[in-house]
Amino acid sequence: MTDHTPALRLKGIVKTFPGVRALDGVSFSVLPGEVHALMGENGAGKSTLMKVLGGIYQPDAGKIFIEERETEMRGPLEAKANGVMFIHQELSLAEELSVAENIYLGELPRKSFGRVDWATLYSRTDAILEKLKVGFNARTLVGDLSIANQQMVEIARALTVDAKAVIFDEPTASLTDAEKVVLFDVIEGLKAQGVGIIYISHRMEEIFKMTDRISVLRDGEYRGTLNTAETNEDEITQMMIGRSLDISRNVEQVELGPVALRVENLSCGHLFEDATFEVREGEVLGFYGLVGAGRTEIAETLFGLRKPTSGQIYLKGEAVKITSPIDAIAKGISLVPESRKEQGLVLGMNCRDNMTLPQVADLTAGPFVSDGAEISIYDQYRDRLSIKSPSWKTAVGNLSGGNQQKIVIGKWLSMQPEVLIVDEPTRGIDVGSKSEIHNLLRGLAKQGYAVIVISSEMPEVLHVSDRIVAMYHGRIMREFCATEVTEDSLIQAISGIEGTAA
Amino acid sequence: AQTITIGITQNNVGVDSYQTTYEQAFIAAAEANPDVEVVVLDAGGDVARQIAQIQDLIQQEVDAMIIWPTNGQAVIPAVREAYQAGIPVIITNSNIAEDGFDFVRSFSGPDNITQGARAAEIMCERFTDMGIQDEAQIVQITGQPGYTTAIERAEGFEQRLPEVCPNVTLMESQPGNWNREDAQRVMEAFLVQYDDIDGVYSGDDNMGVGALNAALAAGRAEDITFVGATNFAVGYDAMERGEYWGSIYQSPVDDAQAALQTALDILAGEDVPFLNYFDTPKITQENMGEFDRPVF
Amino acid sequence: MQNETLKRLIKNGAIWAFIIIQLVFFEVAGRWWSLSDSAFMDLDNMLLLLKQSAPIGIIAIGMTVVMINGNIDLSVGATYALAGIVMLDSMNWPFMEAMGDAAIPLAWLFALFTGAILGLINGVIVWKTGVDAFIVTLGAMLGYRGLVFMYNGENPTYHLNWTMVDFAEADILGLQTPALVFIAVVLIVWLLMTRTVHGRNAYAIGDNREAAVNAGIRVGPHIVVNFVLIGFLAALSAVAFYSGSGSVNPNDGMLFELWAITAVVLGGTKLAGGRGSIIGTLGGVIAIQLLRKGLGHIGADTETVNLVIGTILIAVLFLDRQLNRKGAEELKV
Amino acid sequence: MADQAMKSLGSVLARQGILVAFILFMVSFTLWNPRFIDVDNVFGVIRSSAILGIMALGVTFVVIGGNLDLSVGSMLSFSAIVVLDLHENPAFGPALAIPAMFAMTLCLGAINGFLIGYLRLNSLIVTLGMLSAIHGLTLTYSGGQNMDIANQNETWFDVFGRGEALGIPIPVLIFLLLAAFLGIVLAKTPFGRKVYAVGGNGTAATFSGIPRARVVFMTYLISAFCVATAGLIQASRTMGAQNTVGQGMELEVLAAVILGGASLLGGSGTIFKTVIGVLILGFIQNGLLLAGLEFYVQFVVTWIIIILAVWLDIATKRGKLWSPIA
Ligand SMILES: Nc1ncnc2c1ncn2[C@@H]1O[C@H](COP(=O)(O)OP(=O)(O)OP(=O)(O)O)[C@@H](O)[C@H]1O
Ligand SMILES: Nc1ncnc2c1ncn2[C@@H]1O[C@H](COP(=O)(O)OP(=O)(O)OP(=O)(O)O)[C@@H](O)[C@H]1O
Ligand SMILES: O[C@@H]1[C@@H](O)[C@H](O)OC[C@H]1O
Ligand SMILES: [Mg+2]
Ligand SMILES: [Mg+2]
Repeated sequence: MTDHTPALRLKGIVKTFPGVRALDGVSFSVLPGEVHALMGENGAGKSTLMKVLGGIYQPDAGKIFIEERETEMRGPLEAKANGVMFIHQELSLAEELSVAENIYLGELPRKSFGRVDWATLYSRTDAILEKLKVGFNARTLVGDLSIANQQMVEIARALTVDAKAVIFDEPTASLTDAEKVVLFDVIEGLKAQGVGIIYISHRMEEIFKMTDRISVLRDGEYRGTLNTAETNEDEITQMMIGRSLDISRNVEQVELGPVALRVENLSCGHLFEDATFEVREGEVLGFYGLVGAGRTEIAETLFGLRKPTSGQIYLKGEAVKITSPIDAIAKGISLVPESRKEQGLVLGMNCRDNMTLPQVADLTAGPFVSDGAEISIYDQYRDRLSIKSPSWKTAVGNLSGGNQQKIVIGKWLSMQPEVLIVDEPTRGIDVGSKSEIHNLLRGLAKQGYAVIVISSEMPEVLHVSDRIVAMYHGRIMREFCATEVTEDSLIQAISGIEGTAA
Repeated sequence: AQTITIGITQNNVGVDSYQTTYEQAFIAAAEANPDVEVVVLDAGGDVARQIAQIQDLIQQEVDAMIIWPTNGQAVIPAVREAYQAGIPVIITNSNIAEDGFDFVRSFSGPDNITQGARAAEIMCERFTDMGIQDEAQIVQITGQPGYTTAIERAEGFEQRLPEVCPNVTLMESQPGNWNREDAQRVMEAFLVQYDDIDGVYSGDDNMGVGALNAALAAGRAEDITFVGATNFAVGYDAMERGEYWGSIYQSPVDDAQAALQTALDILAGEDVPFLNYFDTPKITQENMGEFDRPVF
Repeated sequence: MQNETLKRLIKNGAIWAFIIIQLVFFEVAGRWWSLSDSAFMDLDNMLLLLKQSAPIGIIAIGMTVVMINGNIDLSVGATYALAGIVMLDSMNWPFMEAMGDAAIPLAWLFALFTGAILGLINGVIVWKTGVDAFIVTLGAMLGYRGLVFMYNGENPTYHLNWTMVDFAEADILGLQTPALVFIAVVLIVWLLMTRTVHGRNAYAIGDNREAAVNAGIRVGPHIVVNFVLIGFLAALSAVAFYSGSGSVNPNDGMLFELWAITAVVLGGTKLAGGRGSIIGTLGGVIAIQLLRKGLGHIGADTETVNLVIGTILIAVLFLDRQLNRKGAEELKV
Repeated sequence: MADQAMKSLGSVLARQGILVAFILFMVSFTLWNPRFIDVDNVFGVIRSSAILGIMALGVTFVVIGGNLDLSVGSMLSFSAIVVLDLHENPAFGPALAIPAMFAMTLCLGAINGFLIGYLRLNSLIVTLGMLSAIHGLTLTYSGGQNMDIANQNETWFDVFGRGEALGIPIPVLIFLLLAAFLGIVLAKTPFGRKVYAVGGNGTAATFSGIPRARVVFMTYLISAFCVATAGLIQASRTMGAQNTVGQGMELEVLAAVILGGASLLGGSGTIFKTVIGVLILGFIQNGLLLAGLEFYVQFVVTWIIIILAVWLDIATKRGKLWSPIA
């Protein structure tokens, strides 16, 4: 960091949406060769700021400087031309196209007559993929990739041009540890080339591991910049949410009730095989594994979305068949699904209606849906989960990613289930809300609910679970007691190194 | 005797009962003759499809071909192909354009220009009887735009009317697409627009009855003389009730039988007139007793 | 790679399987029911089939591009008629008449130009107003039809020129001009969609418009180009057809849009955009034309033809779904 | 206070671009030809729009549920032909003909619903196939003949199409009552909410325990019910029908629904807006006819009005005249 001309400087950026002042005069700068974290609560304006920088939104006021040259970003292409690369928070890929076409979208290499130069395209792409050490090639269709691999395709875009600045908006939200390591290598590489990097994440350990400085936004306002080496989690949290958090593990032992759910030798084709486990009332059972390990599929089967090929499910000791989500809901099971956009929300529908959707038929006065009943449920969970939305009438699609996730959680909590399954519950959620959600899950257990938490974040499983089930390739490898487990043994179990099934 | 195969491509079966009855009569007539086999195709009103069907019939090497043109000009080149393949072609119901006459052996069907002219005469006679031949105002509802029959009837009517009743004004024409509902809607607007309507000429009775319905609903049917064409059963019944004045009697059965007979005569080597019109007389409330109720 | 190709083939296989079933069925059934002695699967008959497929086929190819792009064009039937009218009517203009047969190519150019302009109008409206293509072209379906009628009232537009007819009926290896034009269009547009940047971007835009915008593709002009293309192709279809028929009914081309869309969807193109293939559309077009032809061959009557065509459309869709099922492990959504 | 009212009126109008377009349009036509706003004419237009309008009500459900229904036109022909035929059948008579026709039409709707809801086949192709198949069915049923009521003066059947109550034509009354009823169903009941959810995001709806297949199935039943009602009015209005009465109406119906602002992608639209869409189309047709324009000039003007109306609608929503697409 010898060069002190910022790679990028923002000055007084303002951006409003109907009813929301998303950015209110934000200024900060990024030096070449620096990894600069941008932090803030859900809805603080991080993505919006980056979209302004990436030419996707036009600011209402403010200036952008690239290497101290004032630059107007009238479109994404112009941003790219000015050396700004943008890795989006929400996947921004065309599933029917190949990996190579996606990576070079908008600037496919050409031959005469506008033909695509496939040879160049594939060789360049394969070179990039090699650096990323991924298990697919340039010709694979993006639609055939797992979410995590799709995220890697997004990341690969950062390496296509000689960027002056690269923006990563929550790149790790759906990556596992192994892929994260690769991503961090990529970032180190860029950094070494003198690229300025903006890194958005809600994961403190990444922030402290990867970044040089941290800028904080709060309610669309710039709150200041800190040197990573000179600060701590508490200080940042203070800046972000105006208070400190008690993030110590809530190990308070509760009296466990009877077995709420028991699964015996459950299989669904090769997606998962021979799963046997149980969860008791008052208990949080964590499921940990690599992406693709089959955890989601188990959850989907329990929720009646997949038909098991063999095995048995017991609820409160009684053998049951769960044939559909309706059936599952009637039997007291709730599932917070993995993908909020596809499975969790009707994006065009307002916040309240989304939240009450599974129980709308019960919230009636006569034949009609009761406005009052709905609003009271919405208000209750909005407060409980501190959801930030201009009003209940706002379309969910206009909320920030984290607040969308909270709507999904609220939707299923409000069902007051006996067994609550949450799949990657805090993906994209800010630290404050994350700890709220963790507390909430623990609190639910305390009230006697049985909770299953699927997560790819080790700290999260360690933090909330009483017991942890480790999965590898569709099989349950081991079961751990959360208070005794070590990180090493967990990693071994989910990598298939330890071959003994529990 | 050796069986002969005759192919027909019809205009648009099912669009109204005239066409359906034609098809049924045609098949019945063919079945009655042990020496004849028929291939019956329906163009569904689509020119491209009809041309494809003509080509298919050539491909199938039929002995003679009958065409009820969807467009009397567009089929000419396809008819030439049939001619070049040595297949005699008979046009039915509505004629093709003169450029195609060289490739066609005969036309069999009604004379639609005359029909239009006769309708004008019916209308005019009625007005004269009522003594309003010098001030009457009328509107016209035409058939499917672009379709030869529709055009010819309108043409015949519009030419003849000033000859017989020079002072009757034709205020406006709108198409009713051979469709009762469309005609009814058009008439409703006419009724709002014009306070004084003395007569309505419709390209066929189906539409005429639609116009009548609209006038009945507006309580103005009594003042209006309705004249149509192709006396459908609905038109005949309305005439019987005294609500509808007159029409042109045209039988699809005659039409179909004439077409088949023309084809057979040609194949038998007989001399057949090139324009083989069958008669379509005037029918009004006054002489309707002389006619049977139409079956369609 | 091999495996992928096979997978794609099976995925898009329903339509070809259906074509083969039809061929066999009509051949066999034809022997029982047909009055003619000629075989159905006769080479000449198959060549004729291609020619007969051309009017809708050429339009369907354009529709594939527009639909892959995530749009739709309901105005093609009217564009087809209007282009036909311009072509035939222009030959009656004094200076064109003076040129004799040399006016023919000029008349074609006028028609193609008309089509391109009508497409351009649709495209620009879609781009600039942001009104959905469905509505824009639904409106244009009416509006362009109105222009058709304005041109010549309710009368057909007519110009019979035997040189032009002879050209339209000329053949190479038994393939008449419309069939050749159709094949050429299939080939060129197939290359466009699989090999060129424009084609690949069309997929990207249809698949995920936001991603395409974010990647800096100029989505608006891109969409306009595709509308110009389909307008041009609708006109080309008119050129190929009306050169051989010489007269345009003002109602011509009605329902073409629905048949073209049907062929495209049967050929595996996704209505929402992003996926589709030109070759699949070729299959869809042939399948529909074959069905009509075959039903005529075995002497089915009007009501049966309607019933069967309807049922078959649904059956093909069902077959396609069965072929693309993921099996018992599938998520039940 | 008045200021407040104006302000909230302003904000309502800003969100209802289509309503604004409608009002603008009505005013300019009235200035052109005062007969346009004549009570008789207004009722006349609504009466002749009623058939299209009732069909559009049903299709609104289908479209919000994320599907299309192109079979409504040929289904209308079917129901009109059937009810007329049964009416003439001494074993039925009008009182039995009507429920029997409803039952048969609902069966067709159930086929649509089964194929699209339960088998998850593409609705465009299924209903296009049904368009053709139902036409074949109708022709088979009628033998291709027109159906007419012979003794028109001896039946009360004409009440649905030609009758009046309280000075209001019965078709108008049925249209408005059905619109009010279905509007409430859609906006206020759990079922309505489910239709929006299924159309907005079917997967998420399934994950929320909504029986997606059944909801879609129901939308097609509703559509068929509306078609049957429209067919009844149609048959009664013309006291007879051709096999092609409804031909081509599918796109007109869809145009009305879309013009009202329902998205073809599903998940949005309201009955009220559909009614506005229907009225706009009806009044355009009528106004241009009254203006004495050739029908083809009407086509061109309709084109322009449709696009301007929808443009105005979305421009007010996004707060910008021109689309932001690059
Ligand atoms: N297109 C939009 N229309 C309306 N409001 C929007 C839009 N995009 C964002 N907002 C609002 O702007 C604010 C900032 O959102 P943004 O997505 O920038 O948050 P974020 O900091 O990225 O949050 P997260 O950590 O949850 O991703 C939020 O209140 C959000 O609801
Ligand atoms: N190794 C593999 N072999 C076959 N299919 C795989 C494999 N890995 C992933 N998949 C499939 O790809 C999809 C990717 O899903 P995703 O990445 O969300 O994993 P997942 O199974 O949900 O992971 P987890 O259960 O750990 O959350 C899975 O549904 C699975 O069917
Ligand atoms: O009704 C029409 C009849 O009058 C004409 O002769 O042929 C076509 C029919 O549709
Ligand atoms: Mg964000
Ligand atoms: Mg998962």
